[in-house]
Amino acid sequence: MDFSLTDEQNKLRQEVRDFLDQKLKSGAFQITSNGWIESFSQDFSREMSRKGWIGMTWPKEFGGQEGTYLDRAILMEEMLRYQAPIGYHFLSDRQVGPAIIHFGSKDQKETILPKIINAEVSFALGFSEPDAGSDLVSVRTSATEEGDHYIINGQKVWTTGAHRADYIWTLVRTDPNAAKKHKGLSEFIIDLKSPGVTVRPIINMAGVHSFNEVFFDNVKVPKENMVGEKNRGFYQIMAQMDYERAGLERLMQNYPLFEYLVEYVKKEKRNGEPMCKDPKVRNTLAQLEIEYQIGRLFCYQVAWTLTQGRLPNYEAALCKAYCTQFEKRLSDAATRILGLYGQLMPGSKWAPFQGDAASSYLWSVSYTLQGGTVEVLKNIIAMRGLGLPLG
Amino acid sequence: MDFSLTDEQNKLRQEVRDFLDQKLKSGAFQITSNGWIESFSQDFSREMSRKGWIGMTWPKEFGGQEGTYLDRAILMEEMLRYQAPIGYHFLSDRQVGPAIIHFGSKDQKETILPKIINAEVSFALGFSEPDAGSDLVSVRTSATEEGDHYIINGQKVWTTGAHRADYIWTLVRTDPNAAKKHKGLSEFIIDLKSPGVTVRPIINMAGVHSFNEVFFDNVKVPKENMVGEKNRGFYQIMAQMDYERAGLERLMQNYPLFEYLVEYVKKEKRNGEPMCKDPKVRNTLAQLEIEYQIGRLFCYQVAWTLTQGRLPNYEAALCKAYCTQFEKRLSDAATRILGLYGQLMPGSKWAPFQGDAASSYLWSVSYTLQGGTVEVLKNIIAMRGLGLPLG
Amino acid sequence: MDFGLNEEQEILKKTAHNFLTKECPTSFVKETIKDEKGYSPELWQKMAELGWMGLIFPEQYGGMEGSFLDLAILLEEMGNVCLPGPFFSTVILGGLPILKGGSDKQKEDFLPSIVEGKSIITLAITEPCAKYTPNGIEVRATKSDKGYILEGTKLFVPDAHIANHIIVVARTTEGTGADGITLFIVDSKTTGISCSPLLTIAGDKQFEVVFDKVSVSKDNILGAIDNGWSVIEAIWPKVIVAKCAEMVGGAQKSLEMTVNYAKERKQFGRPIGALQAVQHYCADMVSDVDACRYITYMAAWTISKELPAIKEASMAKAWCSDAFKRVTANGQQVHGAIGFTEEHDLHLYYKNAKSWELLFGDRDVHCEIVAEQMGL
Amino acid sequence: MDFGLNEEQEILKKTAHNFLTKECPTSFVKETIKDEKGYSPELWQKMAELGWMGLIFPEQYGGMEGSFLDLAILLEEMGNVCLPGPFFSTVILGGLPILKGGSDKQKEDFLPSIVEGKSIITLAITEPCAKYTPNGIEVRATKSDKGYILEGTKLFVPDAHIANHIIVVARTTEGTGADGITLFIVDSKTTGISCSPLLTIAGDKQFEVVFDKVSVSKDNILGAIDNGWSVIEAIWPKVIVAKCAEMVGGAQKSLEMTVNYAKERKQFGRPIGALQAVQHYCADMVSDVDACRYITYMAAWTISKELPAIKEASMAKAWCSDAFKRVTANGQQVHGAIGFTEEHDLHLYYKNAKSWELLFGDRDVHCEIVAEQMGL
Repeated sequence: MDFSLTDEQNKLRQEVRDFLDQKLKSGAFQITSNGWIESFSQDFSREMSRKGWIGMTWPKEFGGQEGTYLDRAILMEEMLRYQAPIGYHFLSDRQVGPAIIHFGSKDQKETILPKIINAEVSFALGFSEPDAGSDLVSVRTSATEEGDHYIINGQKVWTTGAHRADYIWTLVRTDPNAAKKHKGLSEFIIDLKSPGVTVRPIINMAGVHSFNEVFFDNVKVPKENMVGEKNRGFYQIMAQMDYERAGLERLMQNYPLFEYLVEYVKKEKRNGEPMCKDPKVRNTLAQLEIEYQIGRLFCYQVAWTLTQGRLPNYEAALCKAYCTQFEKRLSDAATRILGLYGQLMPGSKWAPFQGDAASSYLWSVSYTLQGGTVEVLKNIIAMRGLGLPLG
Repeated sequence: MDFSLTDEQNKLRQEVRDFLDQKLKSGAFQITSNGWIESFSQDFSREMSRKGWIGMTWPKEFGGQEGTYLDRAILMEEMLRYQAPIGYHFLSDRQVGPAIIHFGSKDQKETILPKIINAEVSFALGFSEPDAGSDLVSVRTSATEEGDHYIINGQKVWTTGAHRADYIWTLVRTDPNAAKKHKGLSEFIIDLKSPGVTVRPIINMAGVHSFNEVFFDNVKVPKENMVGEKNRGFYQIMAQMDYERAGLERLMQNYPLFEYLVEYVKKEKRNGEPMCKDPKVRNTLAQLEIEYQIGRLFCYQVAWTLTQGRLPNYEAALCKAYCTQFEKRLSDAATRILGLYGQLMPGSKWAPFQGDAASSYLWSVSYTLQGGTVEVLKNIIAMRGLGLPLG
Repeated sequence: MDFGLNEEQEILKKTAHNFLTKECPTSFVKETIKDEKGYSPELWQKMAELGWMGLIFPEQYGGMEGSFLDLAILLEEMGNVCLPGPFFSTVILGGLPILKGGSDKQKEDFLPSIVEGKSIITLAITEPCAKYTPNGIEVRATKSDKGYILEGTKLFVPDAHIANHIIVVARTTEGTGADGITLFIVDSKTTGISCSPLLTIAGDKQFEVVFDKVSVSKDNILGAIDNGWSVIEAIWPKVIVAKCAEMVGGAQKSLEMTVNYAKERKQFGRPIGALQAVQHYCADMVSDVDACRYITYMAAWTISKELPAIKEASMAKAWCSDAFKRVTANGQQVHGAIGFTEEHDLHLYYKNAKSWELLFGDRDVHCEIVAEQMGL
Repeated sequence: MDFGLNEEQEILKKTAHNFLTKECPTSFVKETIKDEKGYSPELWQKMAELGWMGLIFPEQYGGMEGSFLDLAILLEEMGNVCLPGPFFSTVILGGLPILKGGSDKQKEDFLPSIVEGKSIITLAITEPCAKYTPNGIEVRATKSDKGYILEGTKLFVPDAHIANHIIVVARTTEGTGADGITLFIVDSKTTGISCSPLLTIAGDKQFEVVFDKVSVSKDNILGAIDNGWSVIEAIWPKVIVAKCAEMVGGAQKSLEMTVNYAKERKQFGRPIGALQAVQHYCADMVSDVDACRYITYMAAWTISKELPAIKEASMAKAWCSDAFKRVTANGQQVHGAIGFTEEHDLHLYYKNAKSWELLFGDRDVHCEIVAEQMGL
């Protein structure tokens, strides 16, 4: 057992921090909860690319660094601590690239992976549909073979960043007659500029245009844009999910709020005494600190497992379920500790730390829903991790 | 709306209190959590009978007082506050009598009801079986017609007080071939002294012999002991459950612990200051007080509904689910406030209030299980109260 | 004991429900909270015509002399539709102190005008230290030739931008206790008053109000000099329970929306309401909502009977603060992504729940009061 | 980073698991906690032969010089089977202070004897005020001709009835702080010492120990006069984390029992483990157990590396206190009535969880320490 990092890993962390400190000073971004995915900057992503921080764990043959998942965890931990604007490449780096490495054709690997690594292309993920949320098997968007193309028809929803990305990575139905519904799905890469694609914004309750509906009306997609095997898309996605669920981004979406809050209660006085002397405040923040440290251990445990060359089984689901619930408690506790100030939104006069608490309380609704609800994750833990029977 | 009691109701409460104060002074019982059902005193029940406090809500024609359910709630509230020894008649009064009034034959009404009211007979309830806990429909104990008798074979379990009661009120299978399993069940009254009945004690984790296994080996039961309609037993029981679930006994099983605790922290000092000056203690006890008062309102709401001549629908299930969870929090909070003293059991030197906290923490395991688990109750609330579909 | 409403209350409830459902749909709510004014003068007038602003004021001022319980019923319906606007400020925060502490002249000056919907009033009590206790009052009223000079900053003052008058809680004598605090009814257009809007989570209108050498006359004093806190203290249980009544209505509606959604929304081939996890969320929600209702109405009834209600009010606010929030959070979890969108209505309740939890003190604040009332 | 055990640790874990599963079945546990002695001298001797009592003591005293991490692994297995007896008292509460603060002679007197299983030692720290802080120490040691006179009452002293020696934390100089506290190693048969048993929820053996003019010599002092608390302070993270390690083992076993039961027990025609509510309970349990394990081993590793571990230890104890309790309560709820019986084994864990929550401070106590460590 060893809970320390190697000198090299510490060096990497310092390097990332130095980079971010410098960018922060130059005004490239601000530290705001939920900012990491909302801020979309190809320039910033290009700079990260030059550092070798995109595709960090990928094989060298695809332009990667062959770094470990622990290295990537360290990188991500710092990115999230600073809430650096990594929205442009984040999904491609975390999910699209690894999926192509696992399932893509030689051609896809050669054409797409370098573009991702060089921050020349941005991806959105199109899995959910109006009637297929937790129940992905019910996906209805169809792909029909026609010559050297597929014709895509249907609708995706909750597509983060589709209004800014170049491509959308989708799960669609290629065999409407499959006896088992999950055996008729395939994965496609679709150019969002294709004729017949319409992107309609959805404004979330925090007032932000973060996700979209994406409509496909007879969209022609070349056959070579199918990823992996026809009708095996569901299985491919299940494997990809473990990567999606593993990351520190599930723990640190609103991490700045925690640091702001701890600093705030140390300085801010109420009737002459620093707020941190209030036993309730102390108890709450200590509990959050413990929960945060545990979440961090969960995340690093998953990264360590991946680094060992093993796939996290139930642990990725457990990590995400635990961490997203922590983030919710954090945002609620922050608003309560701030009292009346806890209701002040970004941009408001008198708002402590730019209204991060109130804003995060709104965003937090999505934490336990996105990428598998807490309930679905718990079922996965029970069935896959503990061997309990199908419910 | 009116949250006060009438003068008559207040008079009743005072009368009950005076009676209990006098009995307490005479050493008839001690105030101990969970004592009310564990203490089994025919003498005490006879005295209550003379006061008209058994069968209080029953029609006068059966020897009852035709009091309201609110009157009974007041009576029970005081009995539970004092944890008076009402184990002898409690189940008969709450459940067996009303079931006979609703479903019993003329003969049953004439012979059994007076005996209950006069505290001449004590009943146990035999519903659960090893394979039929939450799933009562699976009851397997069988009753086979044979001349003017039924022959009972099988086993009941978790039968509170069967080692002390005269009769057991059972749910048994009269039609093993019924297409729908719940349409083959009937209710019987069985004399526990019948040949073929064996009662085996079960010691609970608090070290108390509180419940039993009851075995039936070719037990002959006269046909007239069947209650209500043949094969309608399951429906009859569902109706009875609403009464079972409604009572203050679900809120106040460990009520003395709460009063002891509040008094204790006011008096007891730690390093010179009364424990009640600790912000954490204040917060915890205030929260418990609020939760208790809400539980009390839930109970009185159910009693009021019954007094109005309406059956509580989901409210009885809700009340029990809420109240039993409160009792668990209470016992946990009590042990924590007491710190190291919280681990001391009844009979121990240095145990605050006779070890009520530790003992109650053990008993509390059963609170959310008996008479319908919290999970089953929540399903009832969802389906019966909110009309959600069968899960 | 009687957990039911009487006939008039049933009518009041039904009338209010029907009127508000029609006049205050969520589309209206969403528009209005984005609007700078934050209320509709037309709707305001209609409400006055229904007698709502006068519901609890004496007949001599044009009111209906209803009970506080009646007002709670009305507020529950307002919370049920997230009614935006200055009703709470004007009637509860403005009207009640005047009724309690005002001179005959002040009552005649203000109450009929409130009742008729002509006057909007608010209360400026909290300051940058964000407390509702006497030691939180630092705005000063210094004696001058003509009366008093107000100086200082009030924060989180609701509806200050549309209020004709602001009741200002100020310190006339040095100290930190309740003694030495005086209330002033101040014309909001008095020289030296400036308002800056705050952006709040629920979109309700709150303001920083700065008093820069604001000159007021002795006639503006509400109640006795140095003894203004007693007025606040007297109305405070009403303020708290009025907010709880709104929370009950909001929680009820959140529950209904969620149950309906659980019945309609299908996943895995059947309504999600058939999933045990969803059933348990919904069961927890109804338990929370019923508890909110009973504990709030017990407090409202206690106030109506003019019995001491400090403990009852704090029990209600402590509970509702947590429970309404929990109900909306559970509701969101059942709704999934759709509830996270601005198009959907649930977020209105989710936001109100957080806002109202923080207003007038959250669970911890009120648990401390309950502890005190328990003799701890 | 490495979350795995090394080869020797795997062997230690497996050996301990196999040995304890065989030698300490729940039937043995139930008998033993009902027995007055509360342990089996035969098993005690076998454990000594396995080298467990000497696991972390230096070789010169017959120990194996293992790391604290090794000890944590062993303790986890002990918690896994609810091992009754004085291992924790003797090795952790007795041995560690002697190793830390003892003179060479004291180490030679006591450590080999501990390692060989010949000596049972305990620590008398808490008193009727039930605190683990210096201001909780009121038992006095007054200077006399021959040494010191101990006077006062210690409470909750584990295994005092079988201990050969008791380390007594006493005040040699007036005050309430850490200064002025001295440790004494006292022969338990010294005149004036009387023990009365307490009945505890978990059936472990704790005692009131009254010191009535107990005469001890200067040689009995452990560490420096007036500076005994520094020894307690130095070993305290180890004490706390050692208890957490036991909790990890208990939580793990509770989870396993519950999952197995959920797979076997049928209701409504299928295993209850197919019910979503049961699945979610089990998922919460495994989350709690994994969290207990990681946070505890992080603390144990920190101690092994001789790094400051106050915060790590308190984080572990704060979390495990709640989580082990939650795991056993959820386990009980899944088991239903069967788990409430004495015949079943689950209550052993349910009781240990409550007992160990309260021992050495519960969540609130340790959150306060974490807060301090955070600079709050």
